[in-house]
Amino acid sequence: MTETVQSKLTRKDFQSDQEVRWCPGCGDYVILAQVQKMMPELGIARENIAFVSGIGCSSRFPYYMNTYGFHTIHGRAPAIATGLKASRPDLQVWVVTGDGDALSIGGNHFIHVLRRNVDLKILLFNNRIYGLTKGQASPTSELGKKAKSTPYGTIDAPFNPMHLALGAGATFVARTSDADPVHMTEMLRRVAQHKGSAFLEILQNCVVFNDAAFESFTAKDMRASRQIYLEQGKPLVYAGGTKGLRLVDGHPEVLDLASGKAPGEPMIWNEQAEVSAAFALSTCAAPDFPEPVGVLRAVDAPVHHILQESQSDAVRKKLGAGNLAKLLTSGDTWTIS
Amino acid sequence: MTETVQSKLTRKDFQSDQEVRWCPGCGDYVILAQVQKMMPELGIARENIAFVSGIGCSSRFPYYMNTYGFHTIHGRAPAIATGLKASRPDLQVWVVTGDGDALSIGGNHFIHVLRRNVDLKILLFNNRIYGLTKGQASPTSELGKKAKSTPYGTIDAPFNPMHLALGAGATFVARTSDADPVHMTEMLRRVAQHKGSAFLEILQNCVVFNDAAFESFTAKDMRASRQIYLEQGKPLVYAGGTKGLRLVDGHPEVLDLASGKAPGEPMIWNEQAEVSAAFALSTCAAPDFPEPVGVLRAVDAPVHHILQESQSDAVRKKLGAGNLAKLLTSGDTWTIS
Amino acid sequence: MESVSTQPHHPAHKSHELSAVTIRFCGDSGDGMQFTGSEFTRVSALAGNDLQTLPDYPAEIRAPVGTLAGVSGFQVQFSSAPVFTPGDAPEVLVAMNPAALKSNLADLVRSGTLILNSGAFTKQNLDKAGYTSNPMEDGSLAAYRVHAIDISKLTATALADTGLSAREIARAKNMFALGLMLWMYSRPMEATVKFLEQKFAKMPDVAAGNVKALKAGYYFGETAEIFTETFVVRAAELPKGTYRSISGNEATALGLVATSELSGLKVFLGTYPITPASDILHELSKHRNFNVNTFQAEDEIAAVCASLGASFGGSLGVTSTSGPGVALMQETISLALTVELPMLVINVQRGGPSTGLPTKTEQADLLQAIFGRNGEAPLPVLAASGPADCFDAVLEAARVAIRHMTPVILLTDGFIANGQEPWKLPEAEQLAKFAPKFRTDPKDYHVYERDPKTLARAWVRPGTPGLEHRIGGLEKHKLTGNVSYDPDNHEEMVRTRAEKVARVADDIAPLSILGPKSGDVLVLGWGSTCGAIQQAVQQLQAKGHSISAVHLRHLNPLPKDLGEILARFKKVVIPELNLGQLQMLVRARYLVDAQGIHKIKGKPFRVSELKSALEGYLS
Amino acid sequence: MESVSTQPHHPAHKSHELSAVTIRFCGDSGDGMQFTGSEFTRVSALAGNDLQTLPDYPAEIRAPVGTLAGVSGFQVQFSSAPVFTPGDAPEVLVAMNPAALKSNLADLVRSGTLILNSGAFTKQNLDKAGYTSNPMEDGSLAAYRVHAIDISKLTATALADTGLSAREIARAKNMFALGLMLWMYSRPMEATVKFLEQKFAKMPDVAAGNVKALKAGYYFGETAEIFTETFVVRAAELPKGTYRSISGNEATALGLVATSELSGLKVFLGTYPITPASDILHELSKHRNFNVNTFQAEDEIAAVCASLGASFGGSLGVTSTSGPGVALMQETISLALTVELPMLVINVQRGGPSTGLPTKTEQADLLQAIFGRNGEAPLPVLAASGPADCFDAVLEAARVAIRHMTPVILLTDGFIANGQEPWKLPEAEQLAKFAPKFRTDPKDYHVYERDPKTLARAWVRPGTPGLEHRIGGLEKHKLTGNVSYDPDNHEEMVRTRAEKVARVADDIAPLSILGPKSGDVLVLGWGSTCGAIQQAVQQLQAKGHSISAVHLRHLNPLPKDLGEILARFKKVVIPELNLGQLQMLVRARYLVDAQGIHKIKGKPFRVSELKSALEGYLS
Ligand SMILES: Cc1ncc(C[n+]2csc(CCOP(=O)(O)OP(=O)(O)O)c2C)c(N)n1
Ligand SMILES: Cc1ncc(C[n+]2csc(CCOP(=O)(O)OP(=O)(O)O)c2C)c(N)n1
Ligand code: SF4
Ligand code: SF4
Ligand SMILES: [Mg+2]
Ligand SMILES: [Mg+2]
Repeated sequence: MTETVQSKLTRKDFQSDQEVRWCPGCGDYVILAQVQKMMPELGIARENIAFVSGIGCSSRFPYYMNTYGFHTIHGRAPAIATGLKASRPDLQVWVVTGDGDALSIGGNHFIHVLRRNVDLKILLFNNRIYGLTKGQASPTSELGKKAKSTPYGTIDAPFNPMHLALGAGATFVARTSDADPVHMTEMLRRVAQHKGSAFLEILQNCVVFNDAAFESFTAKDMRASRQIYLEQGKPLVYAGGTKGLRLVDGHPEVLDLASGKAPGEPMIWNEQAEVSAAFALSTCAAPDFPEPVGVLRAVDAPVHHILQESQSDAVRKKLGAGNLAKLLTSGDTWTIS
Repeated sequence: MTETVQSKLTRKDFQSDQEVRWCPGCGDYVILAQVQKMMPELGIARENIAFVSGIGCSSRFPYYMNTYGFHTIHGRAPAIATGLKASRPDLQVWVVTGDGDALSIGGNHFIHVLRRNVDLKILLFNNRIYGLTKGQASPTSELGKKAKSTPYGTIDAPFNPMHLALGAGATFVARTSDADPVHMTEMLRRVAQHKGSAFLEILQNCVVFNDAAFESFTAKDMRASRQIYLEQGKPLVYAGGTKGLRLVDGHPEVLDLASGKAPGEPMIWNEQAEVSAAFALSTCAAPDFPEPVGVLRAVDAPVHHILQESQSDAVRKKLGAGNLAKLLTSGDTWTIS
Repeated sequence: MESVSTQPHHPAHKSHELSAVTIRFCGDSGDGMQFTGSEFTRVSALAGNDLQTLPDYPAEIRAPVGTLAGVSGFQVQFSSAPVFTPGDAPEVLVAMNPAALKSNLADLVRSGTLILNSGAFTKQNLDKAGYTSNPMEDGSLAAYRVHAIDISKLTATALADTGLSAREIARAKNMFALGLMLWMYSRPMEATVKFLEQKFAKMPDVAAGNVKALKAGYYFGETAEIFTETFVVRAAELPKGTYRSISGNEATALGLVATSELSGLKVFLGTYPITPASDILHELSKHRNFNVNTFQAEDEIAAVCASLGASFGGSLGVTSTSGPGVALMQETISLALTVELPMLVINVQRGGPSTGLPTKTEQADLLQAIFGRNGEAPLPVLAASGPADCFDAVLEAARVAIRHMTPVILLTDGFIANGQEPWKLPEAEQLAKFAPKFRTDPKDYHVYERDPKTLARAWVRPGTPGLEHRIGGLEKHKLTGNVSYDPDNHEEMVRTRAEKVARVADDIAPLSILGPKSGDVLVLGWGSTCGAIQQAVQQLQAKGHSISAVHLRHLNPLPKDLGEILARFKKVVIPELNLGQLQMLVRARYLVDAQGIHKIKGKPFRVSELKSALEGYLS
Repeated sequence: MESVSTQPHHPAHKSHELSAVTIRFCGDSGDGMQFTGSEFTRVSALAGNDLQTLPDYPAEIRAPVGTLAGVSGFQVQFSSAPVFTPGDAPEVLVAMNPAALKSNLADLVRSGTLILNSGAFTKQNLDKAGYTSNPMEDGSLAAYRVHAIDISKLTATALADTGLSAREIARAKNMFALGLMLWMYSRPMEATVKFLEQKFAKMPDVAAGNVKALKAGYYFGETAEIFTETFVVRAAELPKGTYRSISGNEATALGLVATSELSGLKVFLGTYPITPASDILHELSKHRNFNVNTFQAEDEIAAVCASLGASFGGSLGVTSTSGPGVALMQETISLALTVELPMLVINVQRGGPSTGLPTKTEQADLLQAIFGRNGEAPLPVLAASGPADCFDAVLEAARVAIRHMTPVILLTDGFIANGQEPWKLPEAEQLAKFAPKFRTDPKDYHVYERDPKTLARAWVRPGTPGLEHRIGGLEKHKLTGNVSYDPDNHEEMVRTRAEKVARVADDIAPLSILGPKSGDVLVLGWGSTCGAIQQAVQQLQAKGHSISAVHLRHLNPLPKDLGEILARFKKVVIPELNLGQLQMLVRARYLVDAQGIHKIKGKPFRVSELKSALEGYLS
């Protein structure tokens, strides 16, 4: 590996020379800032990091990171990143994508990367709209949403990105929002640390086409009561401890701990448990439930490139290192002299 | 609708004149037979039924059904069927697909059809292998599977199709196997009755490339002890009532009811409950758990073509029936005379 | 071109009559230039001018205010004579900030009029635009008639007491500019006032503010001593009829509505948003009271698949996209042509390759349309030649698809998709119907039995009793449609599919030639270059040159009389916004040494550049 | 062709020496005909014959036993002289059941030898094959030398006491047939015995049974009085060297291994199974002890994307597929060419359009390769001309990709992918290396700065400090690579990309002409038709005709000397397994009235049909 004075890297080192071109007030700025701030902590040289994105406002991200970067085509970033990681396990590979990019056109690659547990750090900027193409409904837009393409409201029920990721077998699933940079930074750290596919849904505000989509629960004064922070080993409580959650026959149930009207024991959160509880928690949604943020799942499982490398090693051990002359003359040969 | 003496339709009426061309002993024969047997029960005229498939051994299915049929391209059947159903809500549309067709190349359409709740009857023939292309690993092949494309074993973890479907928001998910035609017929009936996307995973034996893949739990003498039949309103018990299942903190737990070593109250199965329990049940897999068969989820939710039609109606009510002359001359016009 | 006259209602100023004017409005993306330009256009159209427009907005992302990347422009040529293009170069440039000036000045004709919002020429904005000195002061604009007006401040002053926020006031300055231009071209304000009141009906304050800004601009022109003249561009002598101004994407959507009415079929648009095609979806989705349905799929593959599924169901499946989307659709288009179902694929071309230049125009997807599939996979390819022509082109493409039971690709492009022109409305009742005859008779039905004339197979609607059948992508028996691996059958089917598409040419109307039927140079064109080519050729003809032009609607198959026409000219020149795609087809087919004029700049041809390039081929 | 000689070890029979023989084995899919044919081929190769094979299996599904749809065939021509094709028509047909007879008889030469497994000619099987009377009895085979042998029964009898099941015994009857043929062509049995013992090492009973059947067939030939003659086909006078028999897909995979060794790069094959390309994956995945990696993606889009990702990472990304897969890949290929990274796309062509005829061969994806992308999106296209040539073609394609920093499409087809021929092994040490020079120097690095000769940009491996950079699919500045919407820059980039690909022609070796350098007819070919064309042309030359042939490896760009060569012939004829794709390119480029010979039957050309078609062009 290259000799770099990594400890001296600062946020600035991760800023490219390109002017940032999102709309003023776009949530993407907050995410970019947090990523650039967090990167130096990782102690990884800039040249060993690559950002791969698809197409969308969010996907302009790599241009602004002073690392290796690839702004690819719509929906394909996970597939391109898979090849990059498989051929270069030494790189840390990040994928930046939008709700349309990842879940609409790119849905197949998204689920396959997760099932294979390819070691990618996937940041999904979910603004529940197509930003770049100016305001069509996305697969996370709520049923009935009126958008440019659906003047009478969309008739397509949305995906829950956490559901989909868990259903695909994701080993790491977390959620945060652009309204809470401190929490986001913590989640970014966790993403960077995870071995295998790490999926982070970031609720991101598109000021132009879907302003305030998450405000009802991400606004500073709403967070405590409308969000539940999942924290490893801690009880599932929110609203200043006045409310809690438990699972009954697999389904979440709100506990009213203060008034005692709905008493019970809040569940102790375990992000390393089998997948069902994470799935159950991810069904929680406003207004009946608090919206979950934090780490829903973080389990160790065989990682794609590690399996691949150990398989190659095993084959080499068995067959000996490749020898072209030997290979060509293997099998039935005859000689004419 | 057309005047047909539907009550007189028989199994034979659903057999086309094409010779069936699967390998002798292939599980596909059993499925074809059950579908042809069940169809007359529905009381739907042949001409109002369409089978759409992708590419694969399984996807030859439409050729053998004497209904309207479309053998399309690899992975795209759900998308083509979506257009068919959206433009012809009066038809009953079935999709026949394989594990590669639906979950590999067709994964994106598969999940989107489910989230939209398009009224399609989807039969996934899961043989955990690519049959038609002669034996490569599929997305449901178990980790480590040695197949033609993976002589040293696949390093890709498989999908659980039920997980994926539930994660995508499926309103109906069920499972059966070609080893149990009676149960299959019951499931086919349920599929036909469901309003919205109905997804049935059929464990299907590929005698040539993946023989006996499911035998350990689908074989006649194994079924009772290694499968759990999910039945609406009944307790989750198996092995002749000696074992049961319940959910603890969202996760399934085996109850040993006979010996009393692991006592407890088996859960009462409710296919109409919120999705989490179904998801939890679908994590059950041999050898630690019984394999679930039956209906995992069956809930009523807005159906795509019904939303669409009522939207069209509403627009017509609001704007009046379309009038071309009026439309063309709408907006700012001026006249030169 | 310019003749002095007097205008009774503007006594204080001389009023010149002009036959044609090209104006460009430019400013920051946030300055509302598209809106300003469109409204100016609308008023000109209502005044009876012929016109064409060329919106030119930046990449899809809003760049930081004041930067070069964020400049948005809208050009319109309006005239009392027929107009073929949005004008080569503006004679009037309205620049709302330094960045807009910088990136547009080069296009302004020498001695052209430059209207600058001097209030935006701050140090900061000059820096952002990369100016080291203020062009208003450094003499670099000496060649133009410069009018520096502090539009920002004038607007702010005018709206000071409206109670509008500073931001709202700042946004109203485009109305000041519009007012000024309306005055300058002797236009009434009423239509705009009404429009603003409607648009901001829910925000009466904003409406009033905008109207106030508009009037401030108008009266500023009338009052201030800066401008000594106004202009009049009289109504064009267009053919009699009712007109509206229309963009290509709107015309395409209306063509689809008309298709459904004329064919009696449900039109099902399965599509996925992509620049510059998305507006077709946006427009069509409004008209759900007609027998049309729109479906935003998960991707282009699903979009075209859903439309093929709809066609299988007896509707007309349509999809709209741009080049990268077509790439994804080809496998399904290939299926459509082998199962022989009608379908319409509309490609609004943009700059390529790959993501390329999404907001810019190009004609480089022709060969992709004709050859971009595996195997011998022929299908008809048509192109629209202008914004309004998109309507007719859609009808023609749909007619071909239905009559010949085949998918058809229709090419338009970003230029005509977004550009506007007056459209003489057709009489709805006089549009020819083209309802398909669905087969319902089960007797002797064979899935691939063909009409002896067109070679089209019969279309059967699922739901028809006794005609249950199966189709698919494997090669099929020439009569029964059952899967067939027979070698001779395959060759026959390949040749039959080719012949079927070739026979589309049987119905193509004879080509019309602009100019003499033989001569030195034939200019052959297709698609959106029509206006520029025709104007250039007419100008050269007026100079006495032996030059004619033919414009193609049908690119595959080529019209039957084309070869014979080509042979009557000494030289064939093919201008294209690509590196020579039609040129290659013509050379291969007719062995004619056709030459090309190529421009690949994301912009349409200018008449002047075409003219000078063509002059090179004239003795 | 036939000369009588005596063979010492077969005293009982006359032994004729033949220069070339074409045999076809055919039977039910379950009869093991591919295995039988391959083994016969292997033994012939070991005996030093030159040869080519043509497997012909049915669609991918196993049809019910005994039906026409289930017939599988394997043809091999082996010879003491150079062999260019698998033979036009078999002189010997081994038919294991009525269906096989029915679907293959038409190909057998008149007076050819017909060996029938009479035991399979039951009423039921005759019915399944659609025979109304038994051809063995109704005189319909009178034109042939028929040998009806109850192979089923003879095998059953021979293996009666082996303890094998009835099914295992039935399956061994192909070994009886093989034994008989080995005897007939004076081949030793040892190699086959050894092979069977290895193959069934884990089932010694089965091995022994198969060996027994083999010997039974062999000794039946020797003993029975049915056959009066055996034949000898001597070793061919091939160039000195070590040989092995190889199929095109195997050679492709070995070419990829060699690419990795010669370039020093990791070869990353991202692919998705598809007939007839899957075997490339199957073969390459065995060689993981080399610096190669295989990845079965979720679809073709992901396959090509992963390989592009690998190329971005500094490996050589490769993908293998067939036409429908290429259709899905074009959007990503377009990205690859605009970011200018090397990548190899291998298209093993099959019958189209759409799903078409997956197991049959065709050359109809050439224009898809060259033109099938949106925008002006040029890339080099190469083709392999035979099974063994796939190895060289892969090396050449990889060399071009790396040297010119571009994706390259390599075309092979089902015929050469599955067909086998002897391959004179190259000396591994003498293969030229072509390691890329990755840039590591950060000084003055500009992402799109170009090598002045090739116009290739520098390749930078992520991980290199100081060279961090971003690339993407939007149009980019010609030097910095930053996103650029500048019109002139776009045109320059479009032209530069075209010129870069055109310059690949600078390195193409001069074309070699088979025959005189000028004359009446030039036959121009590409791809898998090479053998048939060369043989046909040589035969016509031997008859004294003025005819020559040129075969192209490079289809885009075309070699620089091609135009000049074409001009030296009165007529140019282009035989293709399509409707005239190279023909169109040649006509457009050189304005030569090139004619075409077209066959679209899912089968390669026969020498005889080519010859007679070419005769039509000779005076
Ligand atoms: C093949 C293809 N289809 C469509 C497009 C147009 N397109 C670009 S981005 C986008 C969606 C953007 O939405 P999202 O992924 O949510 O990103 P956001 O802009 O909201 O960050 C679309 C449809 C494209 N570039 N390529
Ligand atoms: C675009 C495309 N890619 C690949 C193929 C080849 N192909 C046909 S079927 C198939 C997989 C079949 O597996 P599955 O869906 O599990 O069906 P099964 O044959 O097992 O029933 C593949 C890879 C194809 N026909 N088209
Ligand atoms: S359109 Fe929305 S998502 Fe895109 S940059 Fe603007 S605010 Fe951000
Ligand atoms: S290959 Fe397998 S799945 Fe296909 S027909 Fe044969 S047994 Fe059935
Ligand atoms: Mg979005
Ligand atoms: Mg399968």
